[in-house]
Amino acid sequence: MSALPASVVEDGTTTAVTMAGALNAALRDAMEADADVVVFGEDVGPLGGVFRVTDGLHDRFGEKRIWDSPLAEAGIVGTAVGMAMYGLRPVVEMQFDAFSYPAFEQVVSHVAKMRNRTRGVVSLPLVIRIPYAGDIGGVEHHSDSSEAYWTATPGLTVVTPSNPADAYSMLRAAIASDDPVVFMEPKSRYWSKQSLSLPVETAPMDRAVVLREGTDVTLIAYGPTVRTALAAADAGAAEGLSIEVVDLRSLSPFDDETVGASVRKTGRAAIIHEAAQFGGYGAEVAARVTERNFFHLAAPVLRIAGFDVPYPSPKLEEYFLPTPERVLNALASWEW
Amino acid sequence: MSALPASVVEDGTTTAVTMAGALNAALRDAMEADADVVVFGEDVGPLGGVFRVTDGLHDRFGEKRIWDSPLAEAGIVGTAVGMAMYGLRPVVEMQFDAFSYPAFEQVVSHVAKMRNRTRGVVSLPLVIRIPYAGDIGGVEHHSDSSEAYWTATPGLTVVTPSNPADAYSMLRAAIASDDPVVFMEPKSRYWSKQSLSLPVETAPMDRAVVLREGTDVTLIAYGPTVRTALAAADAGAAEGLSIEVVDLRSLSPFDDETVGASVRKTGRAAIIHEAAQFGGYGAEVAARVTERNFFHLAAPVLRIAGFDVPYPSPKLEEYFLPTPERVLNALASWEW
Amino acid sequence: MCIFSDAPSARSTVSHDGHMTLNVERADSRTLPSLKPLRLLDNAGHAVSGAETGGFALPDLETLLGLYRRMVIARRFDVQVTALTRQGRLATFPSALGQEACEIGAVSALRREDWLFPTYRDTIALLTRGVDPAELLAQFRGDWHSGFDQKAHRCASQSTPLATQALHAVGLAHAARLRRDPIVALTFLGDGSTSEGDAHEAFNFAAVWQTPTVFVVQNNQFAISVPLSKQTRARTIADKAVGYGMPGYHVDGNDVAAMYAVTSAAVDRARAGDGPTLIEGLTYRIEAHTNSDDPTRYRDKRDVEHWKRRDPIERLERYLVSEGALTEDVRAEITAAAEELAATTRDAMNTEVEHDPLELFRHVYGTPRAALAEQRDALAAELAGRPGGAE
Amino acid sequence: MCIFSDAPSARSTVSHDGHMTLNVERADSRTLPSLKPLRLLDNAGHAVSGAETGGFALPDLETLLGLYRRMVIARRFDVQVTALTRQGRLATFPSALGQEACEIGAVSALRREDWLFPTYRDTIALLTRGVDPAELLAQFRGDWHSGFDQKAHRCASQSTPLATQALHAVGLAHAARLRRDPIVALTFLGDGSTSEGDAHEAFNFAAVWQTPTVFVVQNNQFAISVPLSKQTRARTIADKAVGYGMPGYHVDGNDVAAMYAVTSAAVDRARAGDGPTLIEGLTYRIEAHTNSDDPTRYRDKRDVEHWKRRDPIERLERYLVSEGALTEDVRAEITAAAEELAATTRDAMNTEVEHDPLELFRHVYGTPRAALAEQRDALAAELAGRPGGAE
Ligand SMILES: Cc1ncc(C[n+]2csc(CCOP(=O)(O)OP(=O)(O)O)c2C)c(N)n1
Ligand SMILES: Cc1ncc(C[n+]2csc(CCOP(=O)(O)OP(=O)(O)O)c2C)c(N)n1
Ligand SMILES: [Mg+2]
Ligand SMILES: [Mg+2]
Repeated sequence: MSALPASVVEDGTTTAVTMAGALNAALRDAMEADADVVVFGEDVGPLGGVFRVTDGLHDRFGEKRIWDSPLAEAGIVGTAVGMAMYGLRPVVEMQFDAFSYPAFEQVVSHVAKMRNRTRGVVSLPLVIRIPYAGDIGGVEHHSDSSEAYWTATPGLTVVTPSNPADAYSMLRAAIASDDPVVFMEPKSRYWSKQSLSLPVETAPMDRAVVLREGTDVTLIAYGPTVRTALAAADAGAAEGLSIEVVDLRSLSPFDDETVGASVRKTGRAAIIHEAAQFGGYGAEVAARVTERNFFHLAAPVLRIAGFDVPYPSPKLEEYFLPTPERVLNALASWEW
Repeated sequence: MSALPASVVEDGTTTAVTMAGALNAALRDAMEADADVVVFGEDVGPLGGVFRVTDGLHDRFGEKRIWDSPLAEAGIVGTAVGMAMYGLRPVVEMQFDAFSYPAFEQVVSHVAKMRNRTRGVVSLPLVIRIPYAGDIGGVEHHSDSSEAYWTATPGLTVVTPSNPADAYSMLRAAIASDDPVVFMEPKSRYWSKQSLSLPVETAPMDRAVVLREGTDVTLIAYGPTVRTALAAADAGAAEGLSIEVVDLRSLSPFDDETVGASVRKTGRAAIIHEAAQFGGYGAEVAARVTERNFFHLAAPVLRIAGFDVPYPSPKLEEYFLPTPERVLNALASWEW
Repeated sequence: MCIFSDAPSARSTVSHDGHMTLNVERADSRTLPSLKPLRLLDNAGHAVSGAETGGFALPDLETLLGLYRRMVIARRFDVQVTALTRQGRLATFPSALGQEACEIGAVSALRREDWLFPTYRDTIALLTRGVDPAELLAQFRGDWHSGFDQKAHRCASQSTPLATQALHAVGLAHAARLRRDPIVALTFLGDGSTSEGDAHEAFNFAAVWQTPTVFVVQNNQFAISVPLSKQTRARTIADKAVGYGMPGYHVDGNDVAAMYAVTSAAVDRARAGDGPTLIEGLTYRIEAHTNSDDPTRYRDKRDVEHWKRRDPIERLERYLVSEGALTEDVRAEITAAAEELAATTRDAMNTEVEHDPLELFRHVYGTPRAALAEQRDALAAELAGRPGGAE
Repeated sequence: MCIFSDAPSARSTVSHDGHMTLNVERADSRTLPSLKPLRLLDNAGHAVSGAETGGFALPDLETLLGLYRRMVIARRFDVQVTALTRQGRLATFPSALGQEACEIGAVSALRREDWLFPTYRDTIALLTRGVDPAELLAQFRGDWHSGFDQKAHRCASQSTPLATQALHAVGLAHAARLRRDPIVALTFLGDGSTSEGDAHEAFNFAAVWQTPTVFVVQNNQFAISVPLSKQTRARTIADKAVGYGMPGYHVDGNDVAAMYAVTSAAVDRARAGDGPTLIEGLTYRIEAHTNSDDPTRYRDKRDVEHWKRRDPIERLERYLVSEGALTEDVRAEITAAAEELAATTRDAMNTEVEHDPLELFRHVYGTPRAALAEQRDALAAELAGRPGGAE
């Protein structure tokens, strides 16, 4: 796969768009384009969301298109299911990903299964936006990475952008999809900027992209850790290590083609994520990359992940989060 | 690790104990031994549970030790947390594992995190019994395998017996543990029998055991698929393939030592489970076995698992479930 | 196949005098439901008058005859399916024997364009909505998770995870309201299910959003083995409505006239934009929870006998006979229709349908997935007797 | 450190005449809470008489003075912490400014052996229970998830996942009851949190099991930006009690006398084995939701001004002054105590504590895990500047 267009490289100019801004624009444009798109959740109305992703939309579209629901996540997802059954395209927000857990049954037992249950008669064009991961100094329950729960659930599509251009393009694609999409937004990247002219269309929502080419190792990342991977690639380059960075973008489905091509080229792979390593999404990545490319691998696929402990309090998160140094240390642990 | 004692081999004699019976005996003996052990949930009282695991206990111990709660799983787990904080040792039942999902937030945000949150001051000696997996002709939502959700959650201990002796011994150990334990009971094995004299103490709860020795391949299984693995080993033996069968017993923690020793001996490994393959527990097994034993492996670790679809309706489950034949086919796909 | 051509009109038969109309003021005045369940016919089949009726009027004879016909046919069906299940033709079946008045009274208040969100228990309500028996029973025979076309029938599938469907009903009703479609969504819940968080959230969302939703709680006094007293300490389940600021009705669930009248009023109210209503039908589960349950473990046979003597069909029959509306001709026609349906059902359940194992992969996603296609191909290869397939 | 030595007696000050006693009969008679909040002191600081008091008696002057002292100190603390948070010393802080009557009135009704299950908002309630400020604020400074010894203080940690703690309170109360320990568990909830399924399940389990639990809903009229009208259509939150068959009280949450009296009665009732009570304290969140919130986006400043004029401390102060109980000496002592606490808090928050990164691994499990030890060793090695470590 080709790298993203130049516009996607961060440059910090004043015409820059933040990820929150790009998501906001995507919602606005989707609502403008299709009267069936409705947005609801906790504080998404007049406040514009605690991360300001829905800023200004209530003013623009009014209470019938975007509104504050009662404070109950199962209620939010459950009523969204009913709305989607009727043909609306609801986009709901879980305020933080630990607060999606009350909706777990609705997501797993209905959102994921409705289309299959009804033999394709009832599909649910529903987007569940989940701000996820840490590195924002959040207190307990504000920094979980819940992706492994969703990716282990057949029937869900799970995607996550790592930059504003993808945020815009992928959210539009998620809303346009007739399948339910869990749209995971890396909280720590909400304020990251990129010079961009909207609307923008990047690679298809279900494809990974090679963000940086390299020859020695394939470093697989997604969402918040893409930045870490790029930094590691920079630092690696300085040490003479040529790191190819793949941004997965789609966690389910997994883009075996793009990742496989890269791994077969480099012969080594590592995956970085914030969630705990044990049972984390990286296990699937390591397992399937190995299954499909075993005889091309010169070393086991490495997982550089959070420790197998609950996400720590703000003063300790720096020790928990994978850093570029930790990535390079891990790569150095291979026999080369 | 050594194989289980001979008594653990199924023999179908009349003095046999079923897994449901062994679990029942374990609860009875634990309640007898410790007045702090209380049991509650849906239909666990006079009915004795829909699988009869609590049969007779209400008569024996009365309403203050074992009772029917209102029908609400978050309520069951949430109140159990409070009871455990006070020093009781609650054992709660989720009627089927899809019905544990309403309790997801209580399990993930509290049960798993309480000890860590309170710096060890409040530990939760709590057992959540979850009948799981399929192969019982159950209609929708009655055959899920939810283990990947729990094993991806740091702070939980997750175990699953595959035979009556372990069922007894491990449930006693789970109740005795000061850590919260998700105790997963393979529904299809509830009626499997073993000649046994109770009480029985098998290997420690957190250890895997080699159930059958072999030299060509390590076949890793747990809960309901242990039977499949043993059948595959029988069939394999007939074809001249020597399969070593490891019963994991503990899913979290994972017994790296026992599994690693076996894999280093055979040089090949495969893992069987009923849950969908993508993001399933097998991914963790494959990833860590490979990480730790890469240069001993002659082939990639195989995953023989459910397809990446919702668990099917009764008439189709035979096509979904891993069979001994499917296991052998998969092993045959390796280059030998 | 819609087995009922003489569907009673969905228009309300309620007397709309000031006090009794279902309206916002009433909700806001926080009226407590009556402790004694509302009824229009007593157990002897006599029309009731006065306070006990809650101001609701007895539906006309034609409507009652239609309800009677539906109940008789539904019961015959229910008994037939239970028998087939005992013979092993179905994987499981939750009977609604004894609950016909709740099921049919409530669902008959809907128009064809309205939506129904049933539970596993409400097979006869779906039958009454016109779902074909074979398609209807596919779920319990184990052919597929749900066997009928939900959109065609405006019926959701029979929900297993308790109370979850109530939220879908609220969401769908809200969507319809946003589109200004004058339709209503009715959902059934069991007494036990009211303990679930989702029931609470559904009641609350509906009340806050004022969605056109009608909640019918069939209080059959048991959740599998657990009696109502272990489920709530409220005096009636309808009492819960107060906490949501919506009207609540405590109704004799074995009086189909009352169930029909109260539900019709609630449906009218919802359609008029005046928001949701909670209706409790007090009834009894005569059969076991499902065929795999053994109720002798937890309840007294004499209770069952007691409730059998309060049979909903017999009650209406007594009234119709006394009014001269149930002639032998009519009776014969109904019996014939019921027997015909039972025969059709027997035939359908005794006929194996073909199962395509590859359908496992067909409906999971609308957007095709390469990895799933690989698995499908692997299964196809396995079925064709070839080893491997993918990879 | 317990900063209050003059804890008011936890014994009830309620007048137990037939009508007003909290008892099961009352619950069973399904009495609706009064629409007008109960109060004992009006905003001008005058004692109220008649129906408005709901039959509760004004606590004696000594008790009121104790409550006043606690409120003044708590507010000084709250203001101090908000200031420290603005200076970046804390990661976040949810202020309870304006809610002192709810917080302190309720929690002062507890005995030392009773348990408190607070939310993130209820820092001053914990302070009042005697938790050391530095330990208390560890959570919001980001040192650890919870910083105090829960068992020693019989206070659970400040719960973030809304309404989840209410179930813990019910479970703990039930455990105590099973052990025949006469203790009570009180839990706070926000108005918004009553929409969560867990709130419903907690109310219901408590009522069915008749646990010694007191639910205090602080209705500060907002859930972050969402006003109460979007949270419930019930006339009062206390109305919800009816649906659970438990007594519910709608109380002026800015009247500490009323909050104390009603909660004391509920605590007594719970301790006597007569089950749970739901108390709604009607109040207002004067500050932003937390320091990172901007309330000008969703509410009118004039509303805030309106509520500032209904300040809970000033109200009691007026009464105490008019009764001659608040002398200059007493005032000076209270101010001094408040300033001392503020100074201690400032010092504590300006002093960095050491963090041991390896503590990450220490408390996750009681049973040691080899794989976790490997990760700990790897981090230790990394910190020591050595690459690798494990494997
Ligand atoms: C969330 C959930 N928990 C548990 C179950 C298991 N279960 C199936 S039916 C039932 C009892 C339901 O009782 P009630 O709501 O009164 O309905 P009824 O069966 O009496 O019609 C239970 C516990 C379930 N289906 N879903
Ligand atoms: C389960 C859950 N969902 C969402 C949140 C995010 N959140 C934190 S506070 C809050 C508002 C709570 O309002 P209320 O219950 O009225 O309490 P208050 O903050 O007013 O004291 C929200 C939505 C959460 N903490 N937990
Ligand atoms: Mg019932
Ligand atoms: Mg509030």
